[in-house]
Amino acid sequence: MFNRYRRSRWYRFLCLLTALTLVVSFTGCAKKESGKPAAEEEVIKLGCVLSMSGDLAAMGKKMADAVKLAVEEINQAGGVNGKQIKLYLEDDATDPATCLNAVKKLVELNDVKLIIGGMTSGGAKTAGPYVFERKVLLVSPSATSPELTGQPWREYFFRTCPSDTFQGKVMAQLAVDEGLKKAVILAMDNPYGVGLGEVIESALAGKAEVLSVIKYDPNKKDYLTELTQIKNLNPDCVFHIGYNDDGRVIYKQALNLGLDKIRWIGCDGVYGTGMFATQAAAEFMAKAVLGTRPASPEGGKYEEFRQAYKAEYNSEPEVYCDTVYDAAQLIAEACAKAGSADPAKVREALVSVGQGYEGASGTITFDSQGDRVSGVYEVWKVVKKDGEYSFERVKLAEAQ
Amino acid sequence: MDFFVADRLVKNFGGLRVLNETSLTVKEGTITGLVGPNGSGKTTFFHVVYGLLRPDAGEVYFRGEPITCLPAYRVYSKGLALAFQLPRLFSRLTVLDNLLLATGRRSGENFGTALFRRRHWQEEEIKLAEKARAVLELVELTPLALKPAGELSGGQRKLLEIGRALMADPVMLLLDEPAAGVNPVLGRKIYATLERLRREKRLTLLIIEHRLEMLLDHAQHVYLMDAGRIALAGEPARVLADPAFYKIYAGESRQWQS
Amino acid sequence: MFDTGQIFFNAAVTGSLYLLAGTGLTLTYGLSRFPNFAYAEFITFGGYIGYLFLQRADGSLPVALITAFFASGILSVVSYRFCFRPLIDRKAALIPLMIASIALGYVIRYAIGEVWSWSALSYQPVWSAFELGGIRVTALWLYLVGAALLTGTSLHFLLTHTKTGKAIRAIASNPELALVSGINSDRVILFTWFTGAALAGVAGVFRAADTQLFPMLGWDILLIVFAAVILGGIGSFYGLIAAAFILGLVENFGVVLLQAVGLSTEYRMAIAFLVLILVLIVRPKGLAR
Amino acid sequence: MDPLFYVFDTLVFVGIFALLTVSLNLEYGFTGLGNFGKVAFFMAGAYTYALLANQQLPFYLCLTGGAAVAGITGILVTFPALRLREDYLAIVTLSFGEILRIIIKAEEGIAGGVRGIWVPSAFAPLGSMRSLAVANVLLVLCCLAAAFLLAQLLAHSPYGRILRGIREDDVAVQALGKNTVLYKLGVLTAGSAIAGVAGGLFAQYMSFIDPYMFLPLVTFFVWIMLILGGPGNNWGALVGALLVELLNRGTRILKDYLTLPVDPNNLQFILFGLLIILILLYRPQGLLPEGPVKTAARRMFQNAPSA
Repeated sequence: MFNRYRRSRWYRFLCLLTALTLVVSFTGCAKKESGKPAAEEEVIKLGCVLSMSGDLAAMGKKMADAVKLAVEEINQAGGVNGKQIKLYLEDDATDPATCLNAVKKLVELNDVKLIIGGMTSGGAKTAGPYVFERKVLLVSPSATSPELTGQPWREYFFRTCPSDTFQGKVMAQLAVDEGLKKAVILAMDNPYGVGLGEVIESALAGKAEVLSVIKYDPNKKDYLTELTQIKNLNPDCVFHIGYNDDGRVIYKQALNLGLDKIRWIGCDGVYGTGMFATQAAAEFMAKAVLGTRPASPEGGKYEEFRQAYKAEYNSEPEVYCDTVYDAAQLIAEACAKAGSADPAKVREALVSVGQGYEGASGTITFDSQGDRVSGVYEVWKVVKKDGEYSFERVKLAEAQ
Repeated sequence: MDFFVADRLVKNFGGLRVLNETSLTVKEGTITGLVGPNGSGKTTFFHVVYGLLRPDAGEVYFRGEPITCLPAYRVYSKGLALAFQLPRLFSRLTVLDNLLLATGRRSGENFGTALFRRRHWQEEEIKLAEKARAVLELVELTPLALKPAGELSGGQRKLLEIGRALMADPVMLLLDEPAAGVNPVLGRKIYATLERLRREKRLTLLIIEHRLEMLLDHAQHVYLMDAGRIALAGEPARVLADPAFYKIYAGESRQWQS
Repeated sequence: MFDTGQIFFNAAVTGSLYLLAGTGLTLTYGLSRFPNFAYAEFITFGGYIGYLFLQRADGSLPVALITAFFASGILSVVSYRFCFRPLIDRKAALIPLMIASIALGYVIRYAIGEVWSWSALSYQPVWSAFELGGIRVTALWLYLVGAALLTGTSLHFLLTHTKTGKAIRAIASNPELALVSGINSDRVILFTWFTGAALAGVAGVFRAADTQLFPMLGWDILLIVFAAVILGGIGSFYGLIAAAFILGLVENFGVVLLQAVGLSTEYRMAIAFLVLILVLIVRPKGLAR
Repeated sequence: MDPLFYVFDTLVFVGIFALLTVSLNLEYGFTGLGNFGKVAFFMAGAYTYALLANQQLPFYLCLTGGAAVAGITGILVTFPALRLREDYLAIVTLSFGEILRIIIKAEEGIAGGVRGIWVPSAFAPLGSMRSLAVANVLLVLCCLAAAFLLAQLLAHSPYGRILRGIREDDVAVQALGKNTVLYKLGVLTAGSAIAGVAGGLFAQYMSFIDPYMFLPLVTFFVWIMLILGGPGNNWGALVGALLVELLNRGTRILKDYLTLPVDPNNLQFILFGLLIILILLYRPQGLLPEGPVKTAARRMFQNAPSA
């Protein structure tokens, strides 16, 4: 009796296993045979891997909206060489491992060869070597880590966000110009924050004293203790590297602690009218914050993009919405120029399209390995006019 | 020194003194009874002796060795075994596994031997299974050997609990109301079996019992416990005849007349 | 260089939040005997309900607090009735109950994410700061400390002077006895689940008002609240009061200390956990017992 | 496009998660220990592998190192909590997972902090992508087979019987002369070591790791796998890992063909959560229920029920 029971369980298990294996292999094979010839003629497949869940989900969803906007605009304008763009949106759960998984799925199952993604530098590091092997084009809108420069697998990896190196120098120069001698660096603890913080620290060497480098958890969303500490240190200026999400909280709490008498220097991460969603943060920015971001012609494409985004989604674009929008537009233009969606040809075309390209995120020029060369930065401030807050350009600055 | 000595054990629960300098001795190869009204501290005494609770004061000696404050598994390895009042069976394991778990030190019970001495412990397992079969016969659970212990009735659970205590061939057995919840015929049979074990294997037994008449035939010595103290001690018949005995049990006299 | 008064005040603010968030957790932990990880979502849910009233600058904080109070309470009662109660009736062990609470937490969290999106939201009213005896305070922080004081006193009264409160303590210390002695434990348990989670909802509104609103809001403070609950002794409200403020102090002074020795302030979380682990080793029953 | 690569990739992940599930099954399924910090030991293994591999050590030594470090971490972390109530172990392990992640993030000197660390591939000399993929699948499956065999041998031995006894009634096992703390420690060490191997394999396969890969979510997924498959059944652990990973990837594939009114990611987590609650309510034993302890003694009783 027990033996029979045992065997039947075994059989059920084996059947289940076989069935599953068959299903998996069939879905794979079926698509390989049927999907290919007809579909590829009609559309250009564009993959997009962003955080739809996880820590950066809020940012990722806004970026996804920006990509959708770009694709819609391109398709409404007649597509690329008469072909419509079909967008495949995947989630990376803010986890580099999931990011690679999503890229693999796009490449191996959906036959996508042009991908926007690697939202974090970690994601870019896991997906980069793989797309190099598979000769698939990957354009990251937000992997800013300087470490990505000079990797051996860079051939098929581009980024529309500038590496942090330049911006850090511009930020440091701002403090030096104002004659501020005692600085605190308040950086979010992720590759972006830590990397930019280090650049600033080394750029300040000999010109101003760095009292302390405070790394904070971007997900904690309560920074009273850190800010109180800054108050105790009594610096002349605070370099703040963060995103909109945590920036709003920090500025609001900084206002509460009366830190608005100190000069704050922000970065591109806290640029964007999304910051004004919190009244107190807007008030604080108008009082104390000066910031930098990659320069674009004044009033130009960023404003255009912002209006379109707002019209479509009834909310303000935030950080990296512009770079991801540019990534989609650049790929489309490169496809048009190459006259094909073959990644090798698109790659070639992308290098030449990306020379002085006027995008929403400023002027984009790629260097030989696909990093953005952008020596010119805008210094911005926030002004209040008739009860409405807005960003205003102070000047342009060049990184040395 | 006596075979088993508990010397002035004290145990407090919060403000309540459950054991108040309880002392008793047990001679080797005898059956000793421990009686007393509900809440007089008998079960607590067992748990303290067995290392499941830590005494606040006092000593326990077994075969001349102090075993006070030793953890339960060390007490067990000295040759003492305990059968709980409310059976604590492994309800998702079979009756057989419940017994096989209760053997003394054996092969296959640690990481290395379980993996690398398979043949050795499998052979041992068969020997132990034979022994388990004998114990099952004794407690009349043979047909249920492969059933999960959780499916047993109350009386059967009690029997398995005793059977488990017997599996390891202990030198001394602490039994907490072995015949409670079992029908009288079986109860007598249990006592007969215990008596036989005492004679044949020189097993020493310390038994908590409510029904003194059970002990009358078998026990050589009885301690009467009241409010954490030993109030009376002696041969069962003498204790039963003592007027103090009825005074202590006044509240529960009906139970004792049946 | 070392503003002690400010740090003490900040500690009181942090501690008040932990107290509000932890009250229900410790009481239901004591009553139903499992740590309910879905509590994080009761906090978050309160915050989002508060958003309905505070998305405009003229929104009323008291209305938001009261609605969040009832909304989180009801969510908790519903989750008890349809998830935990059936499990307890089926004699589920402790760990399956914990797993169920984590799973329920995911359900609620992602449902919130679906309804309100994963983007961070902000309450619009501004509670501006002013100086009070050399300490920067905002009206919101004062309300928060006030709410914690109010909770403390009213719960003290409830637990010592009312039948329900005595029943809560009785069941927490001995469920079988309470059942025998005729306490209607089901009603008492439902009451506790409601009140506790309702306070968590209030905590959610304060937390969201002080920082901002997003679906992970509750989860991000849950482990520290757990630390407070265990530090205080599970089921002990008075222990929790002490533990919440101790953790508030440890966190706020800890950050100063971390700065002084040059470590990342991310260790702030680690400090709370370290306290937790030390307590478990040295005094596992917590402060109160 | 080459779906075979995707199948291989799936197999590798199923294998890694199956290792974790088998190790959790040893701890929870058999011994009843709620380890809610599985990801911590996974992480310890992964980082040890990464650090050792960067010292040019061969992969088998790195894997062993990962297992050893994770195992020792397991002892250190769980020992204080073991004598306490079972829910404390859960909270301590959960907290430890977060502490470890914070340390790795904050201390850049150890392994790159938030920037992560590169891990050299074990099979780089093989060259072609296809042979690399096959080698990875084989390595993972070999490790899984070994761990599974270990778990299965332990489960059906006197050792496993004691583990199950501890799960049912810790005090009774002590009263029967077994040092339960030692057993629990042994199991947690073995479980953590297996999780460490899984971590090492993961690091090797990803060729880059950073702290964002080791969120508490990983632990939750392992629990889903075990609860679904059947705690106390090693085959159940395998089936659970397979099903959940396929489900995970399946929803990703499925959403290309379905347009839903709700966000598929939100929906997926809501469904996973409901699934777990329903399983706990209506089929707490999981898909494959726990079987008996199979030893010579049992066979003897089966063949001759009453001699």
